[in-house]
Amino acid sequence: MSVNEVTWQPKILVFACNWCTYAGADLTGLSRLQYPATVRILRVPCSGRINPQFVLKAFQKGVDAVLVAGCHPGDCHYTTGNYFTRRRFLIMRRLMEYVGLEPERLQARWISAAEAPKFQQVITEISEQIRALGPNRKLRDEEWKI
Amino acid sequence: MLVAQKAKLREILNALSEEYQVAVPVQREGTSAFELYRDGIEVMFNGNTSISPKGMFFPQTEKMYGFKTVKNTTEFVSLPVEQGKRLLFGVRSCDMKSLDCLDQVFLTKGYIDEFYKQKRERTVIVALGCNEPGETCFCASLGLDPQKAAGADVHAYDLGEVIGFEAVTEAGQKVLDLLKNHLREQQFALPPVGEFYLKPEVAGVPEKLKGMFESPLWEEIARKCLNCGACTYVCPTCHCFDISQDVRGEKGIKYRCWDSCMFGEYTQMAGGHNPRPTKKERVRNRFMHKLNYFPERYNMLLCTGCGRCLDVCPVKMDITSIIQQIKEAK
Amino acid sequence: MKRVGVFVCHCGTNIGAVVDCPQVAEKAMDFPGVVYSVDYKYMCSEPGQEMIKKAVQEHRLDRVVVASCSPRMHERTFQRCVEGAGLNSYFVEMANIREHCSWVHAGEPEKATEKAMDLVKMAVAKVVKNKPLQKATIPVTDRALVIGGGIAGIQAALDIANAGHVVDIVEKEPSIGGKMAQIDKTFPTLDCSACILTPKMVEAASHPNINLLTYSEVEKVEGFVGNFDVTIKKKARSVNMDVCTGCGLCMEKCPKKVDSEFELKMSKRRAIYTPFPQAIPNKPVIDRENCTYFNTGKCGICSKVCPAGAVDYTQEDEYLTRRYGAIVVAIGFELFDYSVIGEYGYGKYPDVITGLHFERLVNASGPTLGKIKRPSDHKEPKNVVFIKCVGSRDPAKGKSYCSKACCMYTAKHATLVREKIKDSNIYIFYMDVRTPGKGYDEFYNRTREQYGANYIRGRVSKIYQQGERLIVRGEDTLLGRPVEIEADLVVLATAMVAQPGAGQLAQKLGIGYDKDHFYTEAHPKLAPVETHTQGVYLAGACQGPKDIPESVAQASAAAAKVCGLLSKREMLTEPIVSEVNESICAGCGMCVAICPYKAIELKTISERIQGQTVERQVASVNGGLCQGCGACTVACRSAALNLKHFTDQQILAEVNALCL
Amino acid sequence: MEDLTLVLRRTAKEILEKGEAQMVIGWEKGAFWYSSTSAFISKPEDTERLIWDEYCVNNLAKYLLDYRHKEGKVAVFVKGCDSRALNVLLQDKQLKREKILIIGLACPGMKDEVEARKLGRGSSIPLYKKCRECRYPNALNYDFFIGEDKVIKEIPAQDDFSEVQALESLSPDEKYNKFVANYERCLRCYACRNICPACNCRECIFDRTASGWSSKANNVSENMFFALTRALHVAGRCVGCGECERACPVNIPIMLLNKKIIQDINALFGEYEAGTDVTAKLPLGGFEFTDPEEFM
Amino acid sequence: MKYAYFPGCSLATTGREYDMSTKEIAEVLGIELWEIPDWNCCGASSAHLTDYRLALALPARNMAIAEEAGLDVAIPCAACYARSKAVEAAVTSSEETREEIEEIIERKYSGKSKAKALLDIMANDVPESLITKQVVNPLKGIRAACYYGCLLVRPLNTGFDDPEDPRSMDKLIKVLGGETVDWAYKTECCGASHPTTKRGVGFQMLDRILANAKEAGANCLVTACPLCLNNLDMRQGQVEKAYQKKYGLPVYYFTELMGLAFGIEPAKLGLNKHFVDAMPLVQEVLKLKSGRESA
Repeated sequence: MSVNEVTWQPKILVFACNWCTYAGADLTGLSRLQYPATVRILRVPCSGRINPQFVLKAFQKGVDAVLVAGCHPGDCHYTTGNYFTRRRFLIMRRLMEYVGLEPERLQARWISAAEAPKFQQVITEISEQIRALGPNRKLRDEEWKI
Repeated sequence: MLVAQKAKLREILNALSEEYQVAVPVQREGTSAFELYRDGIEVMFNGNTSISPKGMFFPQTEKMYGFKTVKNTTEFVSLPVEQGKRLLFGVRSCDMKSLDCLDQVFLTKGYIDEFYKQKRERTVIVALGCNEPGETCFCASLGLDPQKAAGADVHAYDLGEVIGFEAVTEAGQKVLDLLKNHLREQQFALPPVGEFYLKPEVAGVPEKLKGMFESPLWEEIARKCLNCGACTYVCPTCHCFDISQDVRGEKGIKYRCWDSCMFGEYTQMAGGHNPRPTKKERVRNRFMHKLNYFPERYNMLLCTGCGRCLDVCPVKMDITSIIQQIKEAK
Repeated sequence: MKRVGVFVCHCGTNIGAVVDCPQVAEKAMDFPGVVYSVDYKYMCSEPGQEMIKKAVQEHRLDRVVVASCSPRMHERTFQRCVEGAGLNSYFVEMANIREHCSWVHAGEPEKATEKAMDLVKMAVAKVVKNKPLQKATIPVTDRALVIGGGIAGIQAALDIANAGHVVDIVEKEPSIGGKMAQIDKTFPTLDCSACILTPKMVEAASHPNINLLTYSEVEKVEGFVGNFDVTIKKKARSVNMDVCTGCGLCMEKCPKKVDSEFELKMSKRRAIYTPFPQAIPNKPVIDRENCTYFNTGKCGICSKVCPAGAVDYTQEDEYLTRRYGAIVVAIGFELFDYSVIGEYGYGKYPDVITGLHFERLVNASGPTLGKIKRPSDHKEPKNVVFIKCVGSRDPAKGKSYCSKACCMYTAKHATLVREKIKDSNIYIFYMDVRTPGKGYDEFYNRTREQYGANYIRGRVSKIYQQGERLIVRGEDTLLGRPVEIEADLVVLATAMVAQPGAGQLAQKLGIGYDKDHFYTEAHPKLAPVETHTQGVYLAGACQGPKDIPESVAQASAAAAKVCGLLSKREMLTEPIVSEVNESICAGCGMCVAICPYKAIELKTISERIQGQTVERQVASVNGGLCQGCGACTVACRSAALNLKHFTDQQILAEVNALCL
Repeated sequence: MEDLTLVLRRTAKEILEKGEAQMVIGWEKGAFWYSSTSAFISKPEDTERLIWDEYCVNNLAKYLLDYRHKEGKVAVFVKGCDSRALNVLLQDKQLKREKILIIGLACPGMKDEVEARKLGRGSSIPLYKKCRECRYPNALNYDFFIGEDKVIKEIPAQDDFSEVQALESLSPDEKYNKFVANYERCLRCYACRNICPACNCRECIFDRTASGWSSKANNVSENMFFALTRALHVAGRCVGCGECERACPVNIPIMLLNKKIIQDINALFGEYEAGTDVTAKLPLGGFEFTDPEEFM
Repeated sequence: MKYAYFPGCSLATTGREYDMSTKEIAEVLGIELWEIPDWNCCGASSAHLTDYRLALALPARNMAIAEEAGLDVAIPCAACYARSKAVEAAVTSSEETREEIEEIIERKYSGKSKAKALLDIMANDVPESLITKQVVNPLKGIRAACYYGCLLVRPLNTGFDDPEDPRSMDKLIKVLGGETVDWAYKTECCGASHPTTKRGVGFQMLDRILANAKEAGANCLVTACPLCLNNLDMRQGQVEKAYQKKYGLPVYYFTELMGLAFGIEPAKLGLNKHFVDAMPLVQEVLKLKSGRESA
């Protein structure tokens, strides 16, 4: 995907665990809480399923930001999945920042099934941050357009 | 001989740039390679580049064509091809020889590789003679003249303060004509070529290898090998490639990219069988190809004595010592 | 090439009023693999579902995408729908264009429509990579194991047995009964503990569906829900249970006296013994460590006096392996060892005792025959000090949690002292009085008002011996001044802690435990008796401090779960589990450490490598245990592990589709 | 070190003569005075080829993988860093301890061969940077040890992360430009991976284009994906032997990524030195409830 | 063994004999004590009543000087030790506090130099064999109530001994050949300044300590705190008068008893400087010894 400055809208990919954040996003809808149409949610069973490599691939292919979201520590449907997520992404976020990615572009949050306002607020916040930063070109694999 | 002060090289390259897209050897971050010339770039004169100029003709990744699927039919999309004349300055004798090898592969025996041919045909080569061989060099043992690179369009010589030029081909003559205002005629004798440290005796090796497919030597030689692709990727003659595609939704691009016979999946078949399952078979293939199969088919070694492989090998696999071992094997 | 059909739902106006559904349907035709696309008012309605089924047949669709509401709402509906159309139920994906789109972008119809297209594109990209998955069935063995023969274990076993299933109870002591057997009276009714426990013990022993394996321990647990293979070690009793009549002559004649564990070393038992008179089974065991015969080879009196010839010195530990469908863990608790607390004298004062000691001292069949006498000089105490929260609510020296039952049993002890020693004075040091429970607060108030116990809000900072008495120094925080009491007896309400072997047993069972080694329930609210290992349930205080009514209630709850499981011959397992590509797996074992369900283990496989047979280790996923979280897949560097239905390739396809 | 060469030969010879191992992996002299390379000796008389000098930088631990399914034992010489590498292979269950005979060495630090070639014979050759910073010059896990004194150098109290920190202090764009400059020239020859003891997968995802993770195409984006993925894969298992960097034919400072992760693991999850303890739990194979929380 | 030595104000005044005896035994044991140059008051209780930072900064300065010299600090006085340990804990547990304190004292203090109670050094760091070797007068006849006071082993988790039932001094006295009694007031408060300002309260506290020691069968008290000794020794007569009792319990610094056991002249240890005559028991020890020798 190439970047067109004029029509550009942030494209934010959210990896959401099925039990907390995805359900939280559902509740946001049920509560009719509005947020920018910049996010696309990808459902995984548990935040522990989110491979940091997915995030790299997403940046390569052209997203502007990634949000990794799951249950709060202690609330994981699978008991411990999110603790692994936490360790992995503590390292991952620092590594990405180290190679020059703006920290706003890779974020991780705990959002429970009940936290619709939080989901709304987080998405709104990230959208604004990314809008301010502009399109991401880092890591991007743009060679393959026809 | 036509000569110019070395200090004037910048002017010369700038002048050439008006006519050609020029590439020169450049040192960067502890490594070196051919780069497109930009005004002011410092040309590397000491020794050869770590990465050979092979990629100028046979890039590591080369797009071949695009395709598009629309409602269950596939259309081909041709991709833009770079045009215009190019000039390579500073190619050494060994790398010149490697182009000879690649020409054999890509342009002879009834098969013409259009991608290679297009690049080869639009490129003029100014070779640069070597006076002092590098520690890992052994081109002389393979019969090359380090100072006069066969096949080049222009021979350039490093004569200390000055550079000497001699046109070899018509295309070369055109280059020198272009530089008329920058060159003057002066007599110069070429300095003597320095001593080579490595002197493998290659005579008889291709023939001897014919009977050595099952030799226990291969197992021994291969023990060190890590099966990385460093040697094949820096080798100016290695030319294996893999064809692959990148598909994005309904569109995609077919491309080819370098492959290495050192990699496990190189000969992996679709069903999972691998005729070269271990490094013994892979190492054997690499040296058999260079020293036996290729000479049999094209009547020349697939090695030019550039010494890059023994320079980069993390475990110091050494083709000259392997040649020696083959010679000594019973 | 897959043939995908896309069905875009308007959900009345819920979606349709914001998202341009016909346009989404039209756009979907451009996505690779889509051969049919349509929009409709209510996809989940009968006609909507019929429409899908018809389209599958007419257009030979092999994959379906429904763009509608959240899959959490209707995934099952559409899975059944495509199943009805002859497709595998996992060949449908949903694009959530309601909760995640129309409802949250109501003011931006264009952007919402664009987003809906993206979501459909992602779903299409995923669905073409969906593989058919089948729910597998595993057989269920109709037999349950209850570990622990205290009140919780007994109750669970009785409930399961009464429902018609065979139950084995494994108890490490020679008798069932547990802690409750040591207790004198129960609060708040003050009925005799033995009077309500003993009938249950007898019932368990005589129940045709219950087998008691006393003096036995769980050695090894293998397998998974429905099929646990449990190895049980039956320790050598040295008494032939089949022959012994329980006459008790051997115990009378045995010359070797040993401190009684049951009486907390406050009286003696013999080397051949039953722990207490009402023990079940009421047949003795020989304590080989202390038996003269086993130590010196001489004596043998018990054998000589036994009329039935039941004494057998040659008995050996016996191991038996049985298959169970379900396991109830009810191993109870232990009491906090207060000898680590310096303020209370590190356990060196004989008249500082625990509540359980007190239970025995006040019990009619206890060492003092129910007369409260203090251990040091067997005098009747006049001033009795009770200290609550010894080791509880004390993160510095003990446990951070509240042990829950102590407030009530201390009140009970106070009333018992006052009833038995009329001129006694009771002082109770407390942090808070916590009495939630039926009749509990009333009981506490009676203790204060009717029985005149002095409740002092504050901690004790020091106990020391002064002459015959103990000086208890503390603080009355309500009056804001130090208090000092000359006590004859100090009773500590020590914390309930996990059994010392709880951790090891948890590891054998593959269940979780918290920092205090109490077992972790699968969900604190909604799955309080389940564990993360399917088929293993919790009852009683091994899950956390509990009093008797709570333990019994949880035991019955666990039993209900077991009955639910055992009532079926076989059970269905979720097909969304991890799988291993053995040819890639290097057997590093990273996944084994990460799996919260112990569903992965390393197994040895042999294979031909270059004409030679070699053995190597690879990970192996037990589909019965795996719950499909996928944490292992990320830990697997070579991607030998993949989670079905959420494979790397499927997720990457979604990512790629989004970025087109 | 001259004397130790003799001890080393004698040891190897004894091992082979007594049949304690089928093969001894050590070092022999390469084509140049500044190159020493791996040697695989299975005959007692060939032990004369073995040497021990300040160019024996090649980490031999990973070669053991080639012989893990072979009959009998393999003996291997290990320096401090090799020993940590070997421990990682053991931790990863890739080797059976009982099939290896480990001969520990005390390493005085290895000389930089690139510098050696540049400076020429007879001049004073600096040590490799990783050797100057080395905290474990002595083998940690061995069956027997060659050499008298174990600690033979002043050992720094801490790893040196100054280069990492210098990079961290740059702006995002500066950092990214450096990253691009480094990986633009990556050939994806996988020498770094193939020499790395922590890269011990049976089949690397980068060798399986079918896995969907990587394409064979060489461009800076894919190269960066390779670099970051490899850094994440060896996270918590990189022993800092620096062989990746030495193996790189285009001189990419690969350890800058690895050291960054080592630094962060230390700071976030407590000090951890890979390969110093075979029984240690891998940092990314577990977690603590008390791990830093910044995802709120 | 070498330590920085922080004597503190008391050892220069009311606790002279503590300082004297400490230096004497250190010499015998070959422990080098490097007195912190230009040391300042630890702040005692007044500083931390005044300002949290002041209370940390004062001892931090002493600790910083020792850290520059690369030494751990030997501290005889229990209060000085408690304050110095507090700053060590503060700077090691919070980077922020460390920076703040360093800014105030204009020196670096990372907490690398540890505050060590002299008792800890003698009981735990000095090898028992080294002490036994020096004993020429075994403390036969001494039945000591080892009195640790309130500061030496508190708070929990920072100290070197059990805060409820410390035993290090008991161990040391036994190594020296004496006996110790098990008693309940080891860590009770001596009353601190109450005996001066609120006699009723202070004397009662002292009385209970003395009574419990006596009841447990002790014939002397041993302490590691100059204030405790001051109260128990100087006020003992007043307490006896107030409660119409007779205790007659000499109070020693543990260092004095070490010196005595090592055969150092009592006057050099300051044993002649006590209010409750400390010499009779000393004489008894020496007599028992010469008795043994002549026999």
